[in-house]
Amino acid sequence: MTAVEEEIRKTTADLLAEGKADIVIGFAAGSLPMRATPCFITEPEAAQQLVWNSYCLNNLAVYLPGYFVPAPSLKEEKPAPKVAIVVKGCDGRSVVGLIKERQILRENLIIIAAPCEGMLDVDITQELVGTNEIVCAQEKNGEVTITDEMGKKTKFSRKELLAESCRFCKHRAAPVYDIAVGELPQSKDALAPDNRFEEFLKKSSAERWEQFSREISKCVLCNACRSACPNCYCKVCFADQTRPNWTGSGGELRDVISYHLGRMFHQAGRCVDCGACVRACSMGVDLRTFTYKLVEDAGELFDYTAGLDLEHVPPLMDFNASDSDSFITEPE
Amino acid sequence: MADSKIAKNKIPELIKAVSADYTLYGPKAEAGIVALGRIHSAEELMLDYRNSTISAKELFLPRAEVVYEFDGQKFVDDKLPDEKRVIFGIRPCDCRALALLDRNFDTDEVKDPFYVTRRQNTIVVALGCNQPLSSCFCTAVGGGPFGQEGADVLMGDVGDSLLAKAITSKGKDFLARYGKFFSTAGSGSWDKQAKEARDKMSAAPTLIKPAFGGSELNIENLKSHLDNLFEDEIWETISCKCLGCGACSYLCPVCYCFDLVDEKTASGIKKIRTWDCCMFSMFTHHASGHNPRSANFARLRQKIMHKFNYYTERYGVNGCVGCGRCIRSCPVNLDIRQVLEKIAAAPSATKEK
Amino acid sequence: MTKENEKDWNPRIVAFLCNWCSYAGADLAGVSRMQYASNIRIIRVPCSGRISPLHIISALHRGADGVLVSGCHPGDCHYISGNLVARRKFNMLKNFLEHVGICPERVQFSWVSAAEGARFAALVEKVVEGVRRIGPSEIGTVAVK
Amino acid sequence: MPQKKSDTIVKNPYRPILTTIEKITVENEAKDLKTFRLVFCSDEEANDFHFQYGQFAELTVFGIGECPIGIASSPMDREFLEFTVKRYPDGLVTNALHNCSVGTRIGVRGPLGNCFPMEQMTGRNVVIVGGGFAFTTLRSTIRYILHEANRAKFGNLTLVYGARSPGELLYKDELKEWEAREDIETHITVDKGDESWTGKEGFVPTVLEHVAPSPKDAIVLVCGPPIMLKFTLPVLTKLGFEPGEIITSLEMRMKCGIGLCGRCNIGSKYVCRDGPVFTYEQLQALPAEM
Repeated sequence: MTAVEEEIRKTTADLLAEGKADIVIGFAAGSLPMRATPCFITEPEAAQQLVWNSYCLNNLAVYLPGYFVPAPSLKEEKPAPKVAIVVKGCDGRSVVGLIKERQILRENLIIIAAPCEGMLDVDITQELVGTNEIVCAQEKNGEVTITDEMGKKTKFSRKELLAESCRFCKHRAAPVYDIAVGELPQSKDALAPDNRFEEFLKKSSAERWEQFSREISKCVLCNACRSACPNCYCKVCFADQTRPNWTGSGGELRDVISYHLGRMFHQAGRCVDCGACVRACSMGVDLRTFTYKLVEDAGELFDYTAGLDLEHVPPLMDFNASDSDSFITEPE
Repeated sequence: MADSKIAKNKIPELIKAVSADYTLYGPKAEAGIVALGRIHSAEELMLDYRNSTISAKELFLPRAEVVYEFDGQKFVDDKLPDEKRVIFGIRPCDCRALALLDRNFDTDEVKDPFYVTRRQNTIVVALGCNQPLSSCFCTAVGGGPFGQEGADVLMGDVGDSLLAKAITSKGKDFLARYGKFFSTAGSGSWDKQAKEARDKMSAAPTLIKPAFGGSELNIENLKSHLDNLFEDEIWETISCKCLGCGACSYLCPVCYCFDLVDEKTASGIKKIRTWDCCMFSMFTHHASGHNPRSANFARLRQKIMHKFNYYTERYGVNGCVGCGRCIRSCPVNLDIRQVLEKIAAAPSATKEK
Repeated sequence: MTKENEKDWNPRIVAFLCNWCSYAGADLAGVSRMQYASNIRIIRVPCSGRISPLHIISALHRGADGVLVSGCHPGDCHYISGNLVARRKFNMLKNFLEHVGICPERVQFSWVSAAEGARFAALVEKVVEGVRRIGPSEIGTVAVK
Repeated sequence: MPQKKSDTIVKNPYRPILTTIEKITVENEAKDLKTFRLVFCSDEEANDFHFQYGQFAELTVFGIGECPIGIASSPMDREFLEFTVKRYPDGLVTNALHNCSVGTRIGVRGPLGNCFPMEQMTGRNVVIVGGGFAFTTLRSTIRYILHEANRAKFGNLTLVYGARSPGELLYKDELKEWEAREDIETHITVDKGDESWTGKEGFVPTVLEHVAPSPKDAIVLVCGPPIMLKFTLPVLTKLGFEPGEIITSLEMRMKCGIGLCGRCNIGSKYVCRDGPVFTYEQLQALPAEM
């Protein structure tokens, strides 16, 4: 057990024992190698289940709105619970976004910021390892030793196994928090960026469309991307509406494309690039190449990075008389 | 009956011959996803796959299919699928799933003509699992890595060749028809192979022991446990981390729930059957706004109950084949084996009603 | 769409026009007997701020080959700032659609006032010409898997 | 269970038969309840369509969708089918149906589900308790029993029917007709009357308790909103009706209507195939998920 893990457990146990929090959301050990799983602690003794390792990939902020929206069947008014949540940089930024969008109550939240050096992605690792299943991963000094089911050990540098969104991440520490455990990373340098996004930008319009529609054609409409995204808290998603029916029955590729265009664009100016949607996808649809454009544009057009502070108004909730008109078609 | 054997270097010829008579489907990798897709040549066929990302149910219950068309005045003739197919190399868990689906779609009272026709027109050639994954648990739910249920032919990989035995008369005809590619090998070592695979499976979970508290998953009394648990608070505990997406259901080879929707076309309308999922909040949403399963825990309960209680009650067998896809695909690592274990251990599970 | 019938092809373009400026501009173009391409199907909306990105995506999904959105000039909005809020949305949407490979000519945005009948006619000509050049909609013609 | 392999392919169970709207009756003051009289487009299909009271059908508004609606006409009405449909603001199909005019093509898939227990009812007294617009299949039953060819097969027929206000009562002309008849004891009540209302006022359970039909050799059919059922069932129990003699009909979101699509289950029972008619005894054994 690492020192950070110990501190998280102690903090959790204290918060619950002192009645400062009703529930603490963190991670527990997963049932599969290189996985951790979200965990909900309500008793101080149960804090021992919590872990903090390189597999805490889920964006836990996704669970928060549920605590502040009463379930439709609950008629009686209950006071909103005090929720503590263990966050990485991306979760923390999502939390900030949700506060700004008034989905959760800041005063009912205890944000526990934990250090993140980028999380490791089991699917990326498995692909590097080959067909033999990973059974164990051990990490030491930026090196990861993977043991497969045949007992074969392979060494990787940590950077090789990073989840895609983690490679680009420049905000690994939560910007707003109440308690910090361990030493939060200060560096704003991306860990292992590659130029895949730039490569995509170089493609022609037709090539981009070809790649986009090919990616989307893998989608089976299980909605995992939507469910894993903290920003997808709409009570009824546009894709589920029947009057009007925005996206058709889902029977044709154009239906699926419309769904994804609509869902992705709804993240405009809100997406924190946590990669939850991409990792949730069982069919390996690469959504990030497309959502990343929204992150870039929010920065370039409106000088806005989602979830960094509680003050700045998200770009699409605001306007300025001097905003650019450059995209406007002039008839002459 | 003596088993047949085909040398692996003969497979391309077999594929060619079968392709001339049937539309051939088999495991192939495309854009990082392994699925049972159209096979045009032996190079595409990926027989050393572990299991397909998406299950074989797609081939019998497509994600979307037109069940009728109407031009405003009359119905356009219903087209039943007429493709004669061979699925080559499907895993025994997915085969067994077909046998489970038959119980819903091919009953005495109701038959789904689209499903039934596809089943009739398809020869299922299964390939036993020499190397089950650690997330596989077919043996715990009544199947096995060399299970035969739902298959017409079962094959086993024995290094440089594939053993094959006919399970059904359809399978017998298949092996007879392509007999020239097979040699008669006497009796194969099926039992030994199956045992080895099973041993591997029971060994595999030791690597992830925390999931099972050191013992193998036992679902013997699950149905009666679940009878007692409908009102239990266990569902709220279990469903805490569930995101309510449909990944588990859509990848499950047995989950068959569907929706029927109308779509306007240039010349009329078509009725389309699409996959649906009990985990979606709109699934049971009434027009009046009432929803009998408005909370996420109720939907997860429905999913578990449907598979391990209602299915068992209606059809005498639980609706899970242990392929492990739901475990591998769950974005939050909500492991169904752990769920079943918690159910088995719930204090009120064994109380007298 | 095959090459042979390309020349017979007439693009269908959905135009979302705000009630106070652009629709009146279109009206003026009409009563002034200005000629412009008849490929436009106008949907009148209260304000360009009313237009959700979903309207635009849905129009393409349902078979439109092009979409034109037009509102009052910035500063002239009947509701003071509807078009300014919309502008940010439109800017990001246009960039995003281009990013995924939808031709820039497919979805266009403009400002037309009630007095600018000629501007409206010229705008329509330009949009229709642009859509004609790039051909049928990507979404509408995407191959079924 | 042994598996049955089908040898022959049956007809497409998803394909409706064609009917045309012949008549639309607005039933209530709020105008959100309309009765649609549908006539078959083909004689052959008309002759083949046999149903029992209590069954339902899936109505298709082509291009919009399908919804399950109880059959309100009597099995004795061979020339047409009637369906009374409530329009819900969020209901895709019910809205579309309400916007239909006479002459519109409507698809009908059915009859579906089970029916009120005919054998159990034959030769016995029948008590019918209805509330609001959940009166449609009960009306079918009453029309069937009152038909001259059938009336002798049943004992006394007692009806307790209530609605929120006089304007919300369904089938007003028929109610008047029944009140005038000798072979049906009719008790109509409204929660709150208006100036012109001269009938009973009060909730259905209260009126039922007052009417106090005897449970002896009797069976009771009760349909109404959940709140009415909640208060009516204890009254029936108090009056001495056995749970097996109390019959009700459920509704649930449905798609296929034939037990395949996995949507409308309560426990292991599909409302579309095993229901919609259940006895109170059966309901008590099902999980509370309605």
